[in-house]
This record gives sequence, structure tokens and C-alpha cells, in this order.
Amino acid sequence: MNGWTVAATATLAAGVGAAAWGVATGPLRRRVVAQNLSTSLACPALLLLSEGYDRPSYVDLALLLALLGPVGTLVFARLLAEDLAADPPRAWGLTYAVAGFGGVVVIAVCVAAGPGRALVKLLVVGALLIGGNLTASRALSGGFAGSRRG
Amino acid sequence: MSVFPYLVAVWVFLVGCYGLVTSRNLIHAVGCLAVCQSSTYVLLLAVGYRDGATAPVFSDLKPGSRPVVDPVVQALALTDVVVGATVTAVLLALVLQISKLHGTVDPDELSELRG
Amino acid sequence: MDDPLIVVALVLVAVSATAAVAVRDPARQALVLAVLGTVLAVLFTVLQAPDVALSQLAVGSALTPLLIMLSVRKVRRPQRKKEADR
Amino acid sequence: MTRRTRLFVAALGGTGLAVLLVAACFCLPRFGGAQHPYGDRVVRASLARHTANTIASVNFDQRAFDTLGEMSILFASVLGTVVLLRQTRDEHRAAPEPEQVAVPVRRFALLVLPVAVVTGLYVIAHGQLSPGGGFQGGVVLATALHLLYLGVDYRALERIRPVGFYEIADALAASAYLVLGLAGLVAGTAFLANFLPYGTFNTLSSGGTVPLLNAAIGMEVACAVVVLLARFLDQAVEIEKGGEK
Repeated sequence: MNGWTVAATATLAAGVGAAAWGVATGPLRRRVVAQNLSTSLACPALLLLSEGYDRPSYVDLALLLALLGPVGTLVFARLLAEDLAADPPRAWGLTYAVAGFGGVVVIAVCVAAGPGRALVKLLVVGALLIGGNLTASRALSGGFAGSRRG
Repeated sequence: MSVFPYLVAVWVFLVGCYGLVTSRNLIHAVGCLAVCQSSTYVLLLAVGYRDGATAPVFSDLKPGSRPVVDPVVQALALTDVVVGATVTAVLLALVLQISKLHGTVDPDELSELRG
Repeated sequence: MDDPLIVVALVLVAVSATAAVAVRDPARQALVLAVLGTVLAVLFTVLQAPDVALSQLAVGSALTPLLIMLSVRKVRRPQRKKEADR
Repeated sequence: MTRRTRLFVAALGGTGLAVLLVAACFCLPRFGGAQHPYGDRVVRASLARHTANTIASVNFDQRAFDTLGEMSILFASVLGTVVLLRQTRDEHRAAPEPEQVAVPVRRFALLVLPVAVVTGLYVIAHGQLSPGGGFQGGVVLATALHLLYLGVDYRALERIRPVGFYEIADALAASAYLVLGLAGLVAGTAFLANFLPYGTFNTLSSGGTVPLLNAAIGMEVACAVVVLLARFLDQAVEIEKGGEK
């Protein structure tokens, strides 16, 4: 084990573990937020793992999760819009905290990677991760009008 | 540690089976079947793991510089993940047909309908 | 070498699989299944199977939830229409 | 059978199965053990054929026949879904209403859509080098298209997604895989054998037939998922019970 994998273990145990607990219990508004945060916490964990195993090709995993995680949350925001409109989620503090954590991890991994093509990919992952997380949260708290169909 | 991953796979499989048996909603049952499926991936990859090894992908690794895990089980699991999702889709299509024909997706109510 | 990491990932998978079965409402189960997909992908990465993890991410994060949620919507809709007619 | 007897039988069978499975776990090779005879041979064979991603080599070269089977399951399940979810006589189509999407969400979806398409193509194209391949990239491509449904509305998706075209492309991709297999026979080797020159290790054109089969699978999976989701979206959004109005 090295520092990177220790950090990844902590992120998984504390962050993703809490998200798994949050998605399994409580009202719907808490569950959707927990689902969104689970992807935005697992993505930094994958970046840390890629660095910890010294395998740059594992960054593709984080790229895909940063890309498709928010899409998954959009699915729920879209198809649960009516249920969520009655009781919208309010967890902006937590969302910003997780987005900030993702930013810190991306910067740390970027510094370790140094300049080059890998850096560009990491920056794309970071932009998608933070932008996707915030947009998905926005979509959950009233991003869709909740029409009967469409 | 030497059997813990296998036991987790067994647990996931059994818990999925329990959900299938006790489910009161066919869509929920299809979800439980997806849980059962995932246990097979855990088992396969656990069998192929090697301590201190890395993935047998040599685009960023000099061949022979580090021990690698077993690629055969990974290839098996990889195709099954995607094909399993489409099989889930067929099952969901069947559930939609049942709901259209009988107006319910509760297996208990369905067996009452048959008499 | 990375035993604690593997144990954490395995425990997460076991917990979210149990939750996915215990949550009985299909829409909420789809949320848990999405998390289970992500956790499985992390476990596969830890077990050094990035290809399988990619597969699981692609399928589990958006495709399976979309399929289940569309089915839930279709199954629910006739009931809702009846309520609206009343 | 009543619910209670059924649960009793299931509990009995489940306990027996649990005991047997746990006993079997203790007979499996130790987790993390060093004995992987097949793995070692596969890695050697894959390196001999200049394929950097061993898993792609297993899927599309050493066990390509197995992948043909997987692909036929995929094809059959798409066929099954299309038949099961067709529009019946007592149903009619209702035009979907436009959806009001918050501006940042819509912008995000339209921005991410091209990025996701490029990522999908990248994952397919680098299948024989880095983690990825036709199965994963195909799903990403298909999911990317459905950002239009999620971020804009169903009518926007329908405009760029002629389902008939994807059905034909699905069949074409499946037959392309078969034709590539038969080409091996024509070239004087075996069905699905790797008959092309192996190329330079760790470049896009390395691996002989691996990139070609990989691309066929990518197209097959992408089209299959699009067709599947199209049927489900039709059911959930457009098709309603009741005769023609």
C-alpha cells in the first residue's frame, strides 16, 4: 500500500460507504442525492487508484464514470421529476463539499502526473466530474418541469 | 482472507435468490436477478486474482516487469456484463407484457388469476 | 499487498447488494442498483480487472437504471390515468 | 401452492445450497494464489500476437468463437424485445409533449453529448491496447445518444434516431463478425483464426483481426442498445392503451 491507495481506501470506506447507506434508507430526496454523490466520490477514488497502482491507463475508468455518472442521475431526475417536485432535495452544502473534494483529488493527481497528454485527460475528467456533479444536483432540485409525459 | 471474497460472492448470490423468492413486484424480481448475476462476476474475478499483480494490459507496462492477473476469467466476465444487461431488458419486456395483459405485476396476484 | 482495499470494496458490494434486495419499491431499488454498479466497478478495479470495470460502469451507471425506470413508468401509468379519470 | 409452503420450500433449498456453496468455497484455490496456468499461457500467446490488451486478445482472437456465441445471445435478446414490445392493435401512439428542461441542464447535456460520442469511439478504437473495447464503447455510444432524451426531449431524440437504420446496422455488424470469421477459412486457416499480419506492438493497427472484430462488436452493441432503448422509450412515452383516436 502507498499513500494514494490509503487515500482511496478512506474515500471508499467513508464516502462511498456513507452514500450506500444514504441511498438505502430515508426519503426519496435523500436517496437521489446519495446516488449522485456515490458516483462523484467513486470517481476521485478511481483516480487515486490509478495513481496508486502506477497505471495511467486506469484513468479511462474515471473518465467514463465522470461522463456517465451524471447521465445516470439525469435519468432519475427526469423520470422521478413528479415525485421530486413535491419534495425537492436540498443538499447544496454536501454537494459543494464533494465537488471540492473531487477538485482537490484531481489537482493532486495532476501534480503527480506532470505536464503531458495525461494531464489533458485528467483535466477533462476533473471538468466533467465537477460540472456533472453540480448539473446533476441542479437537475434533481427542479431541473425538469415534471410534465405528464415527454 | 483466503476465502472471504468467495464467501461474499456466495452471500450476494443467496441474498439475490431470497429477493427473487419473496418479491411482490416482478420489476423488483428482475432487479434481484441482476444482483444474482453480479455475484458470478465477483466469483470469477476472485478466482483469477493474484497477490501483488496488476492488469494484463501492456499499453503502459513493459511485458514481464510485473506479475499479472488471469485474463481468461476477465474476458468471460466482461462479455457477460453487457450481454446480461440485454437479457435484463428481455425480462423487463416480458414484465411489461404481463402488466398489459393482467394489469398487475404482483406474482401472487398473477397466480390467483390463473386459479 | 492491498488487502484492506479489497476488503473494503468487498464489504461495500455485500452491503449494497443486500440493500438492493431489501428495498422493495422498484424505483428506489433502481437507485440502489446504480450504486451497486458503481461499487462493483470499484471492486473490479481493485481486483485488477479494468476491462470488466469499464463494462460494469457503462452498463450499470446509466443503461440499467434507464431500462428499469422506463418499465416502472410504463407499469405505473395506467393506474395514474385511472386516478386522473376519477 | 400457498405463499407459506412456497417460502418453506425455498428456505429449505436455500439452506442446502448455502451449505454446499460455502463448503465449495473452502475447496477453491486460495484467493490471490500464484497458480494460474491458463492465464500465463494466454499472456504469452497474446504477446506473441502483438496484442497489448490481453483481454481483447482472449475475446477476439483466442476465444473469438465464444464471443460469437455471446453476440448471438445479444442479437437474440434484441430480437425478443422487439417482438415483445411491438405496438399491438388495441394501442395507439400519442405524440409526446415537449419537456421543459432547466437551461443549465440542457446546456450540459448538449455539451456532454459530443464528448461522450468521442469517448465511446475512443474506447472502441483502443480496445486492443488499453482497457476498453467494443462491448464497453458500444454501450457508451448508445447512452450518449440518449442524452438527447434526458436533456432535451423525446422528439429531439427521434429526429436523429431512425430505428430502422439501427436495426439494419445491427444485423450488418453481426454478419460482419461472421464474414470476418469465414475470411479466415478463405485465407486457408480456420474459422475466426487471426489470419492478418500482426503489425507493430502497441499501435492502433496491431493484433491482426482483433481491431476489426472489435469494431464489429462495437457497432453491434451500440445498435443493439439503441434499438432496445427505442422499444422501451416507445412503450413508456408514446404508446397508450385504447384504439385509434
